[in-house]
Amino acid sequence: MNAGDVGSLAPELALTAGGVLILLADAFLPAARRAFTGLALLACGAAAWAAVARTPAGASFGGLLEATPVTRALSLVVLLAAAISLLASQGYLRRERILTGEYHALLLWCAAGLLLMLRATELLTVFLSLELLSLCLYPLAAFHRRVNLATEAAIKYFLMGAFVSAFVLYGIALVYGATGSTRFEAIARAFHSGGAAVAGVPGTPGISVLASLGVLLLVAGFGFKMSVVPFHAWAPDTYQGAPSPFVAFLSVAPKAASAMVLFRVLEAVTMGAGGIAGGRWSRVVALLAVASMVTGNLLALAQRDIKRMLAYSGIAHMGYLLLALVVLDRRSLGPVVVYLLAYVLMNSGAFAVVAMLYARPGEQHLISDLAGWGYRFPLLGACLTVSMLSLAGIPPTLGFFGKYLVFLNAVSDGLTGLAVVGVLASLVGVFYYLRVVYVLYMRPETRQPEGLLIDGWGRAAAVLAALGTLALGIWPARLLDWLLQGPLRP
Amino acid sequence: MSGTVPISWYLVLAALLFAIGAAGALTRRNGISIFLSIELMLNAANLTLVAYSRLWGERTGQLVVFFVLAVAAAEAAVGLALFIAIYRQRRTIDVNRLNLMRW
Amino acid sequence: METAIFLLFAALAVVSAVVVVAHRNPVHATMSLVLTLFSVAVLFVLLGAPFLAALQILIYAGAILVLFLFVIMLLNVQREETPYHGQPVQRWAAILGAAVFCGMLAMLLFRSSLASNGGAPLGPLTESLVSFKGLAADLFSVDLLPFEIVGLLLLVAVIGASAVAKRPTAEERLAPGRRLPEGPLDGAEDQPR
Amino acid sequence: MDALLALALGDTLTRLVFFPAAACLPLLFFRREAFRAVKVYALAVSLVELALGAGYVWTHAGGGFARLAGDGAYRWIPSYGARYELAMDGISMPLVVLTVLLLPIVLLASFRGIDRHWRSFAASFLLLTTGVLGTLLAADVLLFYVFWEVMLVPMYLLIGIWGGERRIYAAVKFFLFTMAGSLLMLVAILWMGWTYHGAAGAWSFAYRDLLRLDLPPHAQLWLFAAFALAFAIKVPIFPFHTWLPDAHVEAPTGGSVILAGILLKLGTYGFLRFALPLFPRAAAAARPLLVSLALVGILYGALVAWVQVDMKKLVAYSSIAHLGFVMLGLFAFDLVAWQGALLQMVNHGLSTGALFLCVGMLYDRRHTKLFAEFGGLAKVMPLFAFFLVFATLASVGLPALNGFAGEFLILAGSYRTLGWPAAVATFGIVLAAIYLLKLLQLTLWGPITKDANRTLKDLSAREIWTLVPLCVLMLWIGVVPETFLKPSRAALDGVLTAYQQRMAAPVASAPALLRPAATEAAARVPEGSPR
Amino acid sequence: MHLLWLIPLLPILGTAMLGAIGALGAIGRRPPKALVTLIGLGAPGLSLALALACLARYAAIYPRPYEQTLYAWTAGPLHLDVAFLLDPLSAVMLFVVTFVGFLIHVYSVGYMGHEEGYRRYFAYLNLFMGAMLLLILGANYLVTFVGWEGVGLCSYLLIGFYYDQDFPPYAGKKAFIVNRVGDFAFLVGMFALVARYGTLRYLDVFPRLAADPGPALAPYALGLTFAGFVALCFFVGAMGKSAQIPLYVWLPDAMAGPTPVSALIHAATMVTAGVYMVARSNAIYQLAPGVSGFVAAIGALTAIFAATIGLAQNDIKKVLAYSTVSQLGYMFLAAGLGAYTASIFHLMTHAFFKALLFLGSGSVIHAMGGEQDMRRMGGLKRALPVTYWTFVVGALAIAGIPPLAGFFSKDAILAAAAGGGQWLLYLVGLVTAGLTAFYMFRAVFLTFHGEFRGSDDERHHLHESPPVMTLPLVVLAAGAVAAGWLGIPAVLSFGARLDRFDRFLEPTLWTIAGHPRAVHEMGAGTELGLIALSVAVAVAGILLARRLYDRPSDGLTGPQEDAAIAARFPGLYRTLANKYYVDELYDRAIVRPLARLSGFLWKWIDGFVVDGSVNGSASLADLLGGFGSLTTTGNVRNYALYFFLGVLGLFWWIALS
Repeated sequence: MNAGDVGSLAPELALTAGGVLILLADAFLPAARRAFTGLALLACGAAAWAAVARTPAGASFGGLLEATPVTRALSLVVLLAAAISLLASQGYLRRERILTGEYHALLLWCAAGLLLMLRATELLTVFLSLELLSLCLYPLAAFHRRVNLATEAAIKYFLMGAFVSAFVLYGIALVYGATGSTRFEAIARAFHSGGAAVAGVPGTPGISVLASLGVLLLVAGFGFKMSVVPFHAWAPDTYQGAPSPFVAFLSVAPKAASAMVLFRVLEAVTMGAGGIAGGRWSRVVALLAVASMVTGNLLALAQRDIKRMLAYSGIAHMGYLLLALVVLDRRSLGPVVVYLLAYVLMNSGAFAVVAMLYARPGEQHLISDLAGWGYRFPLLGACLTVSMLSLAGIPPTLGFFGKYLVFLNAVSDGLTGLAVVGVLASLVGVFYYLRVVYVLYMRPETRQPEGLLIDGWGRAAAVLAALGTLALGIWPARLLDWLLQGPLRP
Repeated sequence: MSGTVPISWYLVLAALLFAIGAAGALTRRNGISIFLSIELMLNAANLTLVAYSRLWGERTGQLVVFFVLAVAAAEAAVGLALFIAIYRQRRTIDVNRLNLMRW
Repeated sequence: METAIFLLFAALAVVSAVVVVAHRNPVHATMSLVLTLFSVAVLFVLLGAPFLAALQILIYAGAILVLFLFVIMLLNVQREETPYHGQPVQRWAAILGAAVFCGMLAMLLFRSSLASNGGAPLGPLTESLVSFKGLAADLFSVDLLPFEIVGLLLLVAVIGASAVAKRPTAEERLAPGRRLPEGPLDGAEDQPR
Repeated sequence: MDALLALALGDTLTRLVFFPAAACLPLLFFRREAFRAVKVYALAVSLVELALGAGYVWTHAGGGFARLAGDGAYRWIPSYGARYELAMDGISMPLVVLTVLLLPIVLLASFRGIDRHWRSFAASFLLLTTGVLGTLLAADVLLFYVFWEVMLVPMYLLIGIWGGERRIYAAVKFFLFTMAGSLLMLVAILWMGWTYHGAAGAWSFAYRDLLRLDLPPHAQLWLFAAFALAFAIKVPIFPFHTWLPDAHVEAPTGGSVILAGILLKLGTYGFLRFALPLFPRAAAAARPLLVSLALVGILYGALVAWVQVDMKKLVAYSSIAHLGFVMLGLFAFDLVAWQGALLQMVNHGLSTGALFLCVGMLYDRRHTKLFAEFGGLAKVMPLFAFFLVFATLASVGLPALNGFAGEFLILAGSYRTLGWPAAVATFGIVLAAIYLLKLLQLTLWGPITKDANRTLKDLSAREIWTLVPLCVLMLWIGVVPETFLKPSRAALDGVLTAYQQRMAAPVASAPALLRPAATEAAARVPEGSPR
Repeated sequence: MHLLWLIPLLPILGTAMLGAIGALGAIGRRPPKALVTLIGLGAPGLSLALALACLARYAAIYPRPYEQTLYAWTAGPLHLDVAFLLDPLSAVMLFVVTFVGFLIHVYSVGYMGHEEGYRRYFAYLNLFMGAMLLLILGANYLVTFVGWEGVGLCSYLLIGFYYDQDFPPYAGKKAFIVNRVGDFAFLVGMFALVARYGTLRYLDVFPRLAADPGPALAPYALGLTFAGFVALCFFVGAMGKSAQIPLYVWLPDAMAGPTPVSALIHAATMVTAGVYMVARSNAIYQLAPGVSGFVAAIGALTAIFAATIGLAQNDIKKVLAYSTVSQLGYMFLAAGLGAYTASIFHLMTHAFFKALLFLGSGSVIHAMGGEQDMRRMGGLKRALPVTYWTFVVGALAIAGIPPLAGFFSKDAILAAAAGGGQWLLYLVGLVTAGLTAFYMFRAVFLTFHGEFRGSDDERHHLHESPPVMTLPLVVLAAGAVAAGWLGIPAVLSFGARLDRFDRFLEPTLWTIAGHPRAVHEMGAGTELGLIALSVAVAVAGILLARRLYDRPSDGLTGPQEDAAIAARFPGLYRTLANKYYVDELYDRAIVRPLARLSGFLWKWIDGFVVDGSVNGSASLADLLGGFGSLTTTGNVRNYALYFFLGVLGLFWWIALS
C-alpha cells in the first residue's frame, strides 16, 4: 500500500471520516446536532474536491480501482445527490424529531460505498462496496422508526436486496469459473480470446453459456439496483415508505453507480466478443429498456401517490438510460452521464419538495393534496414544476437535453425504432407529470397546510436542483465540454 | 488428496443447494425463514467459488469466500435488527401481511 | 474414499437444506442449516480450503446462526406457520422455476466443466492453495482494499443495526400528535389510511 | 461573453426574442395583489417589444428580406452540433410583426377578463412570446424544436389556469396532441443530424446545412411524415383538429387570440420553412393527400362551424376552414399561391383575433358564449356591432378587406397548378358566408330576447383601442396588399426555385449525399461573430 | 376625366364621413340631421356632376376607351391593376347609376326623414353607390368583382336595415348567401382566366381569348371549350346577382328593405349588374354560342316564370319585384341572343320606369302608413294624383305601349329573337309582355281605382307625398317616356338612323373571327307586323286587367275577383300565390340536408370517431396502467419471484440463442 493508493482513496476517506466525526459528535455533544447537516455537506464538498482535484487518474490498488473522467463525473453526480438529500433532510428530521447522527453518517458512508463501486474494476471490490452501500441503505430506509411504512419499506428492500446479492455472488462465481479471474480487464481478455485469463492454466475452449449466465446474473443484480423491469417491483413500495429526503438519494445515487458497473460488465463481455455475443447482449439490454420504458410509464399513469408515481417514472427513466447501453461503445457514456446528472437534479429536487410539503410520512402522499398549493408556496411550486417538466423532457430543461442525447445516441446506433418507442412512451409520461402541474396551479385548494416545516436548507435543495436543471438545460455546452475531455468524446 | 471427484459434481451440488435456497426464499412466509434460505444460497455460491478456485488452482475464489463470510455476518446483523423493528410495530414478520403499500 | 466422503456429505447437505426450506419451525430450520453448513465445510476441506472450512464453522454456525436463534427466540415466532395458505401460483412457480434453473445449470455444468478438465482427475493440491500463509499475504497485499472495505462494512452494520433496533428516544416521543410507545417491543403507530 | 452582451443589447433578433423573457424577472418584485401595477408594467413591456420588433424590421428592410439573415451562428452545444442561430427573412418577418403586434392587444384585452394571478398571467404571455418568436426565427432545426416545445408550457398554463370549466381537459389535450406530433419530429431531426454527420463528418442541425442533404426518397417520406404530423396537428389539419375547439372554448380571450392568431400559423410556417424545402420529393409525393385534407378541412370546418351553439366554437372551427385555404396554397407550389398563403396567415391572425376579442367582450359582460343568450345586440351596442360586423366581413373574405386578398391569391395560384381542387375550395367562401352571417344574425340582429342584454354597456375606450389597430390593418391589407406582399416575394421565390431545382435534379441514392454548398451559396450568411 | 377615380371614391368618402360623425353619437351628441343630409346627398351629387363632366369629356375621344390605373396588386408573376375604364358601355351605366341613384337619394330624404336610422341609411346608400360605380368602372374583372361584392354587402345591410325585426335581417342573409353562390362561380371563372392568360384586364383578356380560345377542356368535362367554361361561370355569377332561375329566390324577400332601396338596388342598378357583366364579356359569349343559347333560354324561362308569379301577388312591392325578375330575364334573353346593345338598352329604360314604379309604390306605402297589401288600398288616385299619374306612366312604359321607353327596348329584344329565327323565344317574350301588361295594370287598378278598402284612420292619414319625393317621380317619369327615343328602330324612323344607342355601344362589341354576330335580316313588313302584334298583346293585357279589376262586369271588387279566380282554378292559383313552392323546395332539398349532415359530422365524426379514438387511447393507457399496477401486490415474495422468473426467462433465451 503506497501513498498513491491512499491518495486515490481520498474521497472515500473524506466521507468516512465525516461520518465518524458526526457519530462522535452525536455521542459526546448532542447539542451540535443542528450542525450535522453542515458537517456532512462539508464532507461531501471535500470528497468532491478530492475526487476532482486530488485523485490521480488511472488505476490504483493494483488495478482494483480506476479513476477516469467518467468516474469523476459520476462521483460528482453521486455527491450532488447526497448533498441535495442532506439539505432536504435537515428540516424533515427536525420536524419528525429524529435528528440523530446515524442518519448523516450512514448517508456519507453510503456515498463512499457508491464512489468505490463506480470506480471498482474488480468484481470482489464491486460486490463488497455493493454490500457496503446496501447495508447503509436498509437502515436509512427504516430510519423513521415510528412509521410502519418506513420499516416495511426497509424490510422489503432488505429481503429483495439480500436475495439479489446472493444471485450476484453466484454470478461472480460463474464468471470467475469461466474466466479464472474477477478483474474486468482479465475477464474481457478471456471473453475475447475465448480462453482462460490466468496464465499457465488450461483455458476452457470458448466461453461457455455458464459465463453468459454469470454475466446475466450480474446484469440482473445491477438492473435490480437500477430498478429495471422485471427487477423493479421493490422500488415503488420502498420509495413510498422510506423518508422522502432519503429517497431523494436512494432514487438516484445507487442507480448512477450501478449504471457504471453495468457498463463495465457489458463492456467486458461485448467489447471483446463483439459479433454474436455483442448482438445477444444488446438484444437483452434492448428488451429490458423497452420493458422498463413501457411498463414504468403505464404504471406511473395509474398512481395517485406522488412518491409511487416518481418511483415508476424512475423505472421508465432507467429504461431511457439503457437505450444508450444497447450498443456499447465509448460514445454511450456521454449520454449516460448527462442523463444521470439530469435525473439526479430533477428527481432529487422533486423529492426534496415532497419532503417539505407532506407532513405525515406515515400516510399516502396523494398528488391531489397539493391542489392549489402552487400559489401558497410559489417557490416550492415552481421548483416542483420545473422538476416535472424536466422529467417530462420538455426544453429548456436538462431533462430534455438528456433525452436528446440518449435518443440521438440510439438513432446514431441505428436504433431509430427503439427511439420511437422511447418517445411514444415518454408521451405517456408527459400526461402524469402534467397532472402534478395542473393540480398545483389549476385546482382549488383542498387542505390547509399543517405541521409543515419548510427551512432554508430545504428551500436551498429545491432551488439548487431547479436552477441546475434550468441553467444546464439552457446552456449545457460548458458541462459537456468538461465531460467530453477524455473517453467521452463522441 | 488428489481430486478423484470431478469438480462438476461439486458445482452441481452447489447449483442444487442454490436452487433449493431460492425455492425456499420464494415459498416461505416467515421473514426469518426467507433470510435463512438466502443464507443457504450464499453458501451455495461459496461452494461454487471454492470449487472453481480448486479447478483453476488459484486463490481468488477462496479469498472471495473469506470476505463473503464477513458480509454475511454484517447482513445478518442489520437484517435481524430490521425484523425486530418490524415486529415491534406489527407483531408479525409474515411477509404476506407486510403489505400496507401496494399498487 | 474421497468420493464416498463427498457423496455422504453432499447427500447430508442436500437433505438438511431441504429441511431448512421445508420445515415450518424456524428453530428447526436454523438447526438443520447448521448441519448443511457443516457438511459444506467438509466439502471445503475436500476442495483444499481447510481455513475456510474452519471459518465457516466458527463464524457461520458459531456466530451468525446463534444470532438467528436468539432473534427467533426473542420474537418468539417459532410457533407453526399455517401451511402455505394463499398464493399457490407463487409457490408452484417458485418450485418449478427452481427445478428448471437447477436442471439447466446442472446440464451446462456437466458439459462445460467436464470439458474443462477433460474428465481427468485434477492436479494435486498445491501448497499455495491450501496454506493459510498465502491467504493471509493476499489480505494485506492484493486484497488490501477489500479488507478495508469490509472493515467499514462491519462498522456500518453495527451502527445500522443499532439505529434500526433501538427504541424511539425520549425526544422522539415528544413528536407532535403521536402516541407514546410503551413496552420493550412497542412502537406501532401511524396506522395507515 | 462580450459577444453575448452585444447580442443582448444590440439591435438584434436575440434582443427581440429574449426581451420579453428577461422582462419577466422584475415581475417577481411586484406584490402579489398589485394587479394594476402588473398590468401597466406588462403593457409597457409589450409596447417596448412592439417597438423593438418594428425597429428591427425597419432597420433591416434594406435587404428586402430576400434571404435568412440575422445575428450569425454561435456554438450552443458544439459537441453535438446544435447551434444558436436566429435569422429572419421575408417568410418569418410578417409573422414576427404580427406576434409583437398582438401581444399588447391581448394584454390590453385581458385587463377586465383576468381577475387573478396577474403576475403569472403576464409572465406566461411574455414567455409565450419568447417561445413563438424563437420558433419563427430559429435557423437551427434543433433550436427550432426547443422553442417549439418551450411555447407549449405557457400556453398550457394560460388555458389551464385562467380557462373555463373544462379547462384542465382542454389544456392537457392541447399539450398531449402537440407533444405527440413533435416528439416524432424530434426523432426525425435527430436522424437528420446523424445523417448529416455521416455525410459531412461533423454534427450539424443548422437549417442551411440540412438543406444540403440530398436524401433518398424513402427516407424523405419517413422524415416528412414525422415533420408533417407535428405541423399538421398544430395547423390543425382535419383528423388532428379536435384539440382546437376545446382549447379555444376553454382558453381565456387573450389565450384564444394568441392561439388562433399565431400558434396555428406556426404549423403552416413549419410546412413552408421546413417540411417542403427539406423533403421536396416526399412533399411532392404527399401532395395529393395533403391537398385533399386541406379541402376536407375547408368544407368540414365550415359545415361543423355552422351548427355550433357556442360562439367561440364557431370561430374555432372557422379557423380550421381558413387554415385549410393556407394549406391548399402551400401545396400548390405556386408563387402566387404562396404569397397568398403567407398573407392569409397574417389575415387570419388579424380577423380571427378580432373575432375572438369581440366574443371575449361579450363574455366579459355576460359570462356566456352561447348564441341562445344573445340577439339584437346591435340596438344596445352599436359600436360593438360595427366592429363585429367588420371582423366578420373580413373573415368572410369580402373584397377590400384582408381576407379576400389572401384567399383570392391562394385560389388563383392553386387553380393554376391544381385545377379543380381549387374550384372545390372556392366553394368554401359560400359556406364561410353561411356560418359567419349566422354569427351576426344570432348576436346582433333581430329583437332583443334576453332582458339581461337590454342594459349591456357599449364598448369602453380600452376595448375600442384593442380593436382599432386590427381593423385598420385589415382595411389596409385589403385595399393595398402590395405593402405586405412585397417583402416576402423574394424569399418565397427563392424557396420555390430551390424546390424546383431539387425536383429537377436526379433522385438521390442511399446513403444520403451532400449537395455542393454552391447551390445554397446564395442563401448563406457568413457565420460566427455578429455583424 | 383624370378625376374618374373620384367618382366611386366620393360616395365611399361620404360613407366614411357619415360613420365618423356617427362616432360623435358614441360620445353622446347626436349628429345634426341637416349635416347628414348634406353629406348623404352631396357625395352622390358630386359624383353625378363629375360623371356628367367625364362623359362630356369622353364624348371628345369617343370611341377610344379611356383607362386610368391607380396602383397594382402584384403577387409573384401576377399583376392586377386597380384601374378604371371608361368606354361606351361603362359610360351608359355610369350615367344611369349616378343619375337614377342621385334621384333616389333625393327621394330618400323625404321617405326616410322620420326614420331613426337616417344616418346609417345614407351611409349604406352612399357605400352602395361607391361599390356600384366601382363595379361598372372597373377596368378588369378584379375591380369589377370588388364592386360586385361591395354592392352585395350593401344590399345585405340595406335589406336588413330594420335589423331589430326578425324578417329583414334574415332576408338580407338569404340575399348575401345566394349571391355568394353566384360569386363562387364568378371567382372560378376569373381563376380560369388568370390561370390561362395571367391577366384579368378587359382590354387584354378579350383579344388574347379571341386569339387563342383554348381547347375543349378535359378537366372541366361537359364538353365545354375553355371559353364556354368561363362564360358559364360568369353567367352563373350573373344568375345570382341578377336573380335568374334558379338563384332568383332572394330578390322577392329583399323587398323587406326600405322602398327606395328596392328601387335603387333591387330594380334600377345592382340587379342589372349581371346583365352588364355579360354584355361586358360579350367576347367570351360570342366564343361560346352554346352557353349563349343557355343564357337566352334561362332568360326567357325566368321572364315568363316570374311574370306568372306576379299575377297572383297582393303585396304591391312583391308584384314589382317579380316584374323586375321577369324584366331581367328579358335582358338576358337579349344578351343570349347576341343582342347585347338591346339588353343594355332595356337595362337603361328599365332602370327608369322600374325605379319610377318602385318610388311610386313607396309614395303609396308612405301615404298608407306602411301598408303594402293592395287589397287594403284602392281609389288612391284622388289622394295621390302625382303619384298616380307617374305610376301609370311607368306602367304604360313597362307594358310596352308606344312611344314610351319600354316599347322600344322590349321591341328591340323581340325583334332580335324573331330576327335570330328563335320563334319559340319570341313567343315566350310575347306572352311575357302580355302578362306584364296585365299584372302591372292589375296593380294600378287595385291600388288607385275603385273604393278605398283600408281602415278609417288610414283614410284620414292619406296625403300626397312632399315635393322632395314627388319631384324625382316626375323626373323619372320623363325619363320613362323619353329614354326609349335613343334607340328608335330604323323601320319606324323611316330610314333615318335614329338607333343612336346601338351605334354608341357598337365599339364595345368584339368581333371574333369565325363567330359572326347575329345580325337579323327581316323585311320591314314582317318587322312592322311583329311590332303591331306585340303592342296588341300589351293592350289586350291592359284591357283584360281593366275588365277584371276596374269596371268589373260582375260587380266584384278586385280582391273578390281574385277570390273568384282562385275558386275557379284553385290548384293553379295556389301554386302561383306560393311562387311554385320554390323556397320550400330549396329548404327541403338543400338547407335541411346540409344542416343534418353538419350535425352528423360534428357529433359523430368529431365527437365520436376522432375524439373517441383520442380519449379512448388515453383511457386505454390508464386501464393498462391500472391493471399493470396490480402486479405490485405489496408482497415481497412476489417481487422476488418476478426477479427470479425474469432471470430464468432471459437465461432461457440466451441459452437458446
